[in-house]
Amino acid sequence: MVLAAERTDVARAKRRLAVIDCDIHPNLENPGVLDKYLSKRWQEYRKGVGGRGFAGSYYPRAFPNAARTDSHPPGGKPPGSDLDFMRQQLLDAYDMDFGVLQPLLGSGGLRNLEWSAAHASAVNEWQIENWLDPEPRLRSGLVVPYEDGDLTVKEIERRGKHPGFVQLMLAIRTSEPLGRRKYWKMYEAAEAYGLPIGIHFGGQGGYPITGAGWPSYYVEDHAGMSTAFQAQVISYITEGVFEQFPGLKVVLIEGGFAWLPVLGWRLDAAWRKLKAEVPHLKRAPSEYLKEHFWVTTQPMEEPPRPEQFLEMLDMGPWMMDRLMFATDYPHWDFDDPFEALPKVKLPDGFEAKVMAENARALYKLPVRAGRA
Amino acid sequence: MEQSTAALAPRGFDLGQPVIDVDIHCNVPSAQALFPYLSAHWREYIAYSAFKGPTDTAYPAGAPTTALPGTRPAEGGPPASSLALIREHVLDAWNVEVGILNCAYAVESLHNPDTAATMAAAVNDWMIHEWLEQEPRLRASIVVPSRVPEMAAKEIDRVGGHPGVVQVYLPVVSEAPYGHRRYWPIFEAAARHDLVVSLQFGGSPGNPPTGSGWPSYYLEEYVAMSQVFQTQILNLCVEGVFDHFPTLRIAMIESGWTWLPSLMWRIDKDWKGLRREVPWNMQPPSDYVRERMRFSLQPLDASPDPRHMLTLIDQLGSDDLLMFSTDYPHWQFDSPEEALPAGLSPTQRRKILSENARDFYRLSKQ
Amino acid sequence: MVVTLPRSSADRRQTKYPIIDGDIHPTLKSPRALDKYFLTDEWRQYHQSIGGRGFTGTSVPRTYPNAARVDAYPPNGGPAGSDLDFMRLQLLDAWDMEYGILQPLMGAASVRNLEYGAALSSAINEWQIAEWLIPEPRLRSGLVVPYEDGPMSVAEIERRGSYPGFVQLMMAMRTSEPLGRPKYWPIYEAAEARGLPLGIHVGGGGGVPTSGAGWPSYYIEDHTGQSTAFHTQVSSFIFEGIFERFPKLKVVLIEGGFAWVPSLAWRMDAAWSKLRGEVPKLQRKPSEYFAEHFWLTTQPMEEPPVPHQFVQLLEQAPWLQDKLMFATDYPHWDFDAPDACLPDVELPDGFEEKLMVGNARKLYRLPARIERTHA
Amino acid sequence: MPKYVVGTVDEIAPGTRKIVDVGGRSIGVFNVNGEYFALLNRCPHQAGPLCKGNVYGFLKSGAVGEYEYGRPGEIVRCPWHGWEFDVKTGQSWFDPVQVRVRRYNVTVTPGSELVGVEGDEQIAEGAPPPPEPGTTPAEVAASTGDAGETEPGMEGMVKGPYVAETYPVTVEREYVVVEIGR
Amino acid sequence: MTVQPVTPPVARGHNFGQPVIDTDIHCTVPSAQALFPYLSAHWREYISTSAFKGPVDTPYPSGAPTSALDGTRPADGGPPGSSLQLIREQVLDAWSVEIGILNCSYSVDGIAAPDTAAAMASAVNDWLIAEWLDKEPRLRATMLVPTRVPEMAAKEIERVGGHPGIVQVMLPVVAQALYGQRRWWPLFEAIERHNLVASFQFGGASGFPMTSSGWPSHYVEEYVDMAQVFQSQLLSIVSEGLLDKFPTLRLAMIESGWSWLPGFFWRFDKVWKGLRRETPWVKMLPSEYVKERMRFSLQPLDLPRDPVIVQQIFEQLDSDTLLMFSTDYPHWHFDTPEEALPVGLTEAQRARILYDNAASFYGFS
Repeated sequence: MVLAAERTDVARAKRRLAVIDCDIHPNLENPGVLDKYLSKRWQEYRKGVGGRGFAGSYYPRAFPNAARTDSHPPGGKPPGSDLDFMRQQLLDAYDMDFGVLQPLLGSGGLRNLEWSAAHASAVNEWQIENWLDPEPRLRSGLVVPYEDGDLTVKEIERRGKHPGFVQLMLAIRTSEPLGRRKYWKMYEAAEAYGLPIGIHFGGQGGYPITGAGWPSYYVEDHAGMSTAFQAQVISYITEGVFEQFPGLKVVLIEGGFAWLPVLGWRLDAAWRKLKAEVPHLKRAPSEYLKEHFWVTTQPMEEPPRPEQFLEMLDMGPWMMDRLMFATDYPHWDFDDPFEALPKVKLPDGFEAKVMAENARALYKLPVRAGRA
Repeated sequence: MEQSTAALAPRGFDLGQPVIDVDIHCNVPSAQALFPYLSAHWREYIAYSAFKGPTDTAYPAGAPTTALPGTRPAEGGPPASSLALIREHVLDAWNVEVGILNCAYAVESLHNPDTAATMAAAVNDWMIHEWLEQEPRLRASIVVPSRVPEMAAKEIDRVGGHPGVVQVYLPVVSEAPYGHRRYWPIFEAAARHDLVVSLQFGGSPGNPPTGSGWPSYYLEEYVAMSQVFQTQILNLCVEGVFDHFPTLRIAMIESGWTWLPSLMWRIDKDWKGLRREVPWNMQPPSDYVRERMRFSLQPLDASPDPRHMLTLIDQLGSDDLLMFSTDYPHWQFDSPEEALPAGLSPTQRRKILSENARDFYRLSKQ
Repeated sequence: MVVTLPRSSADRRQTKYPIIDGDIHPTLKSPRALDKYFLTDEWRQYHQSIGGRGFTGTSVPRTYPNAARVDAYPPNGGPAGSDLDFMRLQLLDAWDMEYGILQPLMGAASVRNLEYGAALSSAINEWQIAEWLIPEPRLRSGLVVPYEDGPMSVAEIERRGSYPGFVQLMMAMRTSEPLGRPKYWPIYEAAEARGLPLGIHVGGGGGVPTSGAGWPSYYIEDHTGQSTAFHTQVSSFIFEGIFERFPKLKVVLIEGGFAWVPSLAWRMDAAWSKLRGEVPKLQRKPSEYFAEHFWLTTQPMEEPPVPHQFVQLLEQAPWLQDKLMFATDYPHWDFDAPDACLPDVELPDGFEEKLMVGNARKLYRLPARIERTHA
Repeated sequence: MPKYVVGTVDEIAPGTRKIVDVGGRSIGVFNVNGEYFALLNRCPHQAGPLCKGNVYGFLKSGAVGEYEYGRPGEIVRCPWHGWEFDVKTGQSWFDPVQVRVRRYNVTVTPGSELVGVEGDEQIAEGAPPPPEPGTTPAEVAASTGDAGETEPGMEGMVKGPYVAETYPVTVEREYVVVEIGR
Repeated sequence: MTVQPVTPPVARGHNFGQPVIDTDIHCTVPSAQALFPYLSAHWREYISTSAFKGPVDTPYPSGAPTSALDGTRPADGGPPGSSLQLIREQVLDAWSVEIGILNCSYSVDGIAAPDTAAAMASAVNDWLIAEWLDKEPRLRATMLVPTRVPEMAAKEIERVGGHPGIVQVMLPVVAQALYGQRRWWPLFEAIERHNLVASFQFGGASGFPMTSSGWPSHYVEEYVDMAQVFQSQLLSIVSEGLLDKFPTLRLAMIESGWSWLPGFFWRFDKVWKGLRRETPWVKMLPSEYVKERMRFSLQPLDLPRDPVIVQQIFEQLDSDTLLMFSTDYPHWHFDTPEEALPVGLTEAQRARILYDNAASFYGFS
């Protein structure tokens, strides 16, 4: 606690740049909390059979709830479950303009799709009542049962207009590549509502989590996640999603970004030879990549030599306008807004854009009173 | 789809020195070609049953990437099934000192373990008799029944001692990541014969080629293959394979490599925080990559800006990692000049063209 | 290699009843034989270049090429099942059949490029009409649909579903998701609206291992396991509440056997009696939906070691008598002969006729005995 | 014991077979490395045309992964259902005692012994009618009581102008003769 | 309409007038802490500080009516099946059990990290020995093994397989590969060497779907589908020649159901006649292998209470030795104890099922 306080003063003295945190994880005090937002039938269901996910895909996190060990609120509640403590440790400590929530409660990975939909609705109601209404600095992703198009559209129609929701919330590991048609109803609705598709680290779709089966360790699950992101980007582009839905925007959350420029090259190289297979693509794949994808920064890329970070930006200059800062609070791989960026002279305007302005523009967030 | 490659033809290029080509594909023309190397039972099985060899391929016959025009032998048969053409198009045309044959015969797609082992053995004997013994410049990767590692190890022991055999062929898409202890018998056998183990583009174990199921298009599958290589590298680094087999060397063939720096940044960062889970990893994973792994040059997946390629080679943190490859008969570059990144230093050039491969495969100076 | 005298006595055989064969497999004369039936050049070119990318690593070699009887190859060449005249000689005429229902097995729905799958389905259906249904009035068939995509399947049903030669939809049993899952509902809605039963044939492949414990090694496991794989689909149809949502939907299980029917019904009822709180959509016992909505073809015929156990089976699920439909699976190696496949035992009155012809006539609304086209 | 000439020796080359209709039966005559064998062209399972199946080697296995392959061409596998039968004995692989296909003795006879005597009528009537369709394996097995024994070659054979079905016989050639047991 | 979930009846026993052998009693690890005495310092620390508190997957959702009879939850609040006291009262005494076999479905197969899986399996086995077997002479136990790495599983069998109370090895029927396949040989070699029974049991967390068409939506489907997984395993075991490779190996199918066996026999035997060339080491009818070397726990019956049908099934099984009595405590399969047995059994069948079959199969004297 004390530490955070000190840090804040130092910080304030240190800079005036606005901060928007694009990846904050709120948590339930206990599973029962959701009952309030569930019908009788689903309350029974939760206590009864409950969620059946995809057995055997569990990689235990290195820490309970994958949380920073200093993030447990007083009183024994789980990390991220206490708004006041979150204000103190995060929002106030870094004097944030806004924070975007990402509740990781697995709604989308439930095999019973109706239960998945009921669960998602409950989580959204819980977000509104416990986070969005009490704390004006918070925004969030609308949780949807993304494995079913119709149910997803229903949820978007039900709550998609609530001002607190600035994007949809999906997980990166799905049952089919996200460009496949089964997800198109969702994109149609998202485009119509002007909601970006936020896709966060994690999830389960019932397949081994890699193209080569099941790895053994959490470190593989965690570091390997960036490959899951790459596969989804490839799918989005080659399946022609952006020709179908030109207004669609995708936010990749917690997947890293150093791989983006080179993936663009590989896509282009292959497309030059195989374009006849995908006549629906009107432009080079990297064009779609630059236009339709936003990326959060955490876990920050940490090359052995800081200037290599600049080399990476040189390979993908367009990332200047696409990177959005995130802390991943309260998770163990948290990025500190004041310490995370590499200690090197960054391009002019880069910091301001990454720390807040890219997100402000994408999510249409107001400029906070009292800021230039 | 043909017209897009019409302008192309297999052309070589004198790079001013003999080169070592670590990725030349050779293809089995038909199951009958293997009959001399199969027992009566298996010949009968192939003659009467629906089985005529693996049906899966990582290289669809009709896809432009699969074959440059002009690589199909006059006598028929698939591209890269004729030694004469490979001499003409590759060995002579590129002034190749040593060329390594990779035969993508998908035995891992065969669920019957004996069929897989038998076909693998036949392909290996075929390569030895009809390629290695006919052409001194050639070396070969042996095919093994990777679904049953013990049987794969047996096959390595059977032919691994042949002087022309320099490496073991494992398809990169596998049932489980190769670092799993289940696969250790393969690495043990490879180490025993001082063979390089290679992970190569493709693989049909039955599970999907991505972490989120089956993509719709070959283009997707093709591009996504580099994620599978990343998975395998990550897995091999953390499962302790390199610590357990101190002399083991692993080559990534047709993997691409421009993504490697970003992968190394990511693994090293995670290793710092999570290494307690894999305590046998005493050094940053990227050290294993630099010390024990090498990458074939093609495909370059190059940036339109040549500077970036030099930057990336610099970011690899070593000049030893890349090995020249034509990837014949696949279509990777439009003109031979593009086979090599521009602006390499003379040392880098020499290392990539021959020295890295020579050291890695323990090839003596010819 | 085989020297045959003209018209050997083995070629024509007598049967007690007219016969409707519920499972006949026509095949292409050559891989290129389908090209001209593609509706657009774009897809014809795709078909000729990259073609179908299925789920690699999932195939199991059959014990014979095309799983065919080695005596079923047309004398004038071409694969088994590719020549209508020879099919007449060896099957339709040999047993003097009333009707035969075609099941083209070309994996149109097991390709990953769904649009190509749809184009392929249309081509196969056009090929069926032009080369089989029009030339031979005794033949009927299943409308091939790209069932892994609802809207595209509906489009194909709307395009060709009312052609009189198509008496059901043709789907395969191994799918990407259990068939009761919502992604398939649009198909059921359209099928119910047009009164087309769903014909679900063994085979297919949805990219998941063919057992709950991964991939088997041998064809014998794959082949035998096919019948157990039907159990999953039946319980999915029932527990997902499909028949509450589509009360007139009919499902035909083709080539899956039927000895498993009673025990599955018992198991579903037992489980449901305790877990029904999870599936409130169900208004009745699972076994009642089973009895009402499912038909099954007989081939491969059940062969209990003691013939009268076959009768016990019919006692354990009496409704089977109205739901079993005879099939040969011609020209496949596990062909059932109409006059020799039933167990040598006293069968319930009228059962054999229902089995051979009656049940199929009713389900597919086929008029009794049409005039033979040629002697 | 009626005998039927079914062809000339060179007409059924080693590794081939000929399917003939004699005495109201369809019979397959196989040449295995110069030796001739005849089986009823009717599988005891579902009466499939057994003799139209592929011929294979005899396949055993001592242990998992071992394939002991021998006697190439001596196993015929029914084209329907793949049951295996020994061409020489008619015995099935999976149940040699209970499940067998009827076999017939075959002899090779010089034309000289076949020419010039009366009596083909009695041959025709010597043949029992083919089994009813739907006969069970057990019944067929029972009806092949004599399957094992070999009748001494020419015994009981009546010399005559020997014309079986389609075969005009000449002195110069050798003929394959099938003996239909009662 | 909403259907009210069914509530299970109270656990009650029944005296059959003779001692019985119960081949399926579930005992449950109350918490990871309960295993601390059997874990090394490293693993205790890992569990205390990481998110790992034991496997998260279970074949028996705690809230599902099938998972627990009424009154089986111990007073101390632990999960049903976690108290020796209750198991004595509600099973051993209530059913006059002479020998009862404990099955602990602790999903170590759902743990991807091989060393974690092995450590947890060992801990559970030591816990079973110290806190159950050593305290109650009527009990025997099924040991756990880290199945994802067969060599490590074999090691664990070496370690505790010799204990007199350990009679069989737990193999979840849903697995990463079919158990007939050669990768498992080291495991079965060890099982055979220690003269243990290999038991396939309901459930499993392999990471692969439990059906051939992917993941079903409901637990009730998963529950019904489980019977097909058993059938797939039987196909594999016989076809791969596992029983020829290990001539004294015995297999128990626990909670598999068995009324599907006759139809399964018919199909498998029929196909073998035509396809046996592909697996030439299979030397007799598949059903004969099953009858010789495999046994099935009685519950769930999945059978109508109709004596005619019951006798038909027995006739079709062509064997009185296949079935072994089980209560499947604390799971709910029958409403009244009388329904624990099929109706209309002959005296001989009854005695065999209640006692003799298990006694001779497990070699209880």
